[in-house]
Amino acid sequence: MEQTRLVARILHNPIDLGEMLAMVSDPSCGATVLFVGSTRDHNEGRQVLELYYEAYEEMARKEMERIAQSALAQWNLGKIAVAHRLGHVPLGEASVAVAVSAPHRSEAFTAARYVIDELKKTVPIWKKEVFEGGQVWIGLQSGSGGPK
Amino acid sequence: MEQTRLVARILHNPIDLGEMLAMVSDPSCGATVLFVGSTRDHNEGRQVLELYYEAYEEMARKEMERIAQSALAQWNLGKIAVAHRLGHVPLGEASVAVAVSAPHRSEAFTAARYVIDELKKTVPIWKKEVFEGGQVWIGLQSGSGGPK
Amino acid sequence: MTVKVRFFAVLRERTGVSSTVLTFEGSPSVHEAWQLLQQQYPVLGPFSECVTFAVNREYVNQHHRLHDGDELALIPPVSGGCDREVQ
Amino acid sequence: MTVKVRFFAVLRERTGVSSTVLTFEGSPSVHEAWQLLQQQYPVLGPFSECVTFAVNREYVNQHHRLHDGDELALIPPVSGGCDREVQ
Repeated sequence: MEQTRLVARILHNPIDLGEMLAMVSDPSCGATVLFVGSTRDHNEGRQVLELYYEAYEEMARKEMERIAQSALAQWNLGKIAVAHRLGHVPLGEASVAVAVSAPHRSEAFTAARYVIDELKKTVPIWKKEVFEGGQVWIGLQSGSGGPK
Repeated sequence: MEQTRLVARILHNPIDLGEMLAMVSDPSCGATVLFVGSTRDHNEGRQVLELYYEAYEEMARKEMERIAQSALAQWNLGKIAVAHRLGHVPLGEASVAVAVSAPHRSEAFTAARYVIDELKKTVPIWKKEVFEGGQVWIGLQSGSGGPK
Repeated sequence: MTVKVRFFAVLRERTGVSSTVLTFEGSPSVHEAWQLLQQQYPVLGPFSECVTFAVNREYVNQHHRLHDGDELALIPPVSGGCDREVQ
Repeated sequence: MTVKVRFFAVLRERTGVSSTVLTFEGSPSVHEAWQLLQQQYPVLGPFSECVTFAVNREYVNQHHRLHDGDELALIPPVSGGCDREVQ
């Protein structure tokens, strides 16, 4: 059962990165890659005051599981843990994290990159940026550079 | 001064992964990638009983710094922290860790991968594997699959 | 037949509702449901270019046929999109 | 002139020393120092194929000239190598 090798979580409180690493720990795996996406104080040159994340929770969790399953099917991996935080996320804190363990580092890197890229493409989660003089809802994929 | 954006450490006690993440935290960086290499209970089909790491410490630290500098010069990054543990490392514990922060995840992944790959190629650190009936000194690059 | 509709993010804020129920004769397409929703909530109009749809938590296209008890979700762009133009 | 030599890992274990001092007339090459070391420690012989060298913490080749006070390090393979054959 692949299901026992993955954990996908939607959280309403801080992401515990130590717990993410512990969840993918595996005696047969010599490599672990953890990706952490955190809220930035600036986006498109404007000062961000507050950030909120909202999700279609039931579907988001299902999509996160689907992506992790797909990674487990494609590469020789140990375990995958993926978590996204919702609600108000203070600046500088983690909003999303992906942890992947594997016997070899190449697969751990490739799979972690795949999971976060897919997550930002298809998982129904949105971010509201509040800045001086306004607010905007943007998609996850534009998280690094703002909407195109 | 690039020097303030990197930390390279040789440790004789456990690597604190939370501290590694904290060291590269940067308000302008939305992405952090942490790689953790840990000791495995098997290598080349034999049960590993104990693992020791030894280094040419002064040169190893210098090489680690050189590699991190090279990454900072090649990509748009925030900070880099790299640590290697020496001496007896219990099975399943981290022997090496690389943390990289960047404004965008692509650079964070690429640079973390570069640092660990280069580290395993050139940094003078060796591993002694003790197994049932013998022991062998192997290089870091063979850490996942044993010597060729 | 009835279909539950869910609104998220910018669409939830603009319409002021997070869910509603639509009643139809027969088995309408997602496109037909979207036409009806635009009549009920004219603020949705500008989003026609960028909204996507999920039925029972799977992405579908506008030709997908709805059935009694389905949950239709209006998905504003996940990957950046037209929300900027309609700000 | 004198050169400090350092031994690590398998080379340290085989020779039983972690460092020694060599004395030369003139300015020998790394290769000449390695020849002398093999005379003093015959167990080093089988490592000729795979040992590399660092002088003052920089990798060098065997033609590199040593100077008074240099630190010569014998670097057994970092990337796997001939240690298996000489096990």
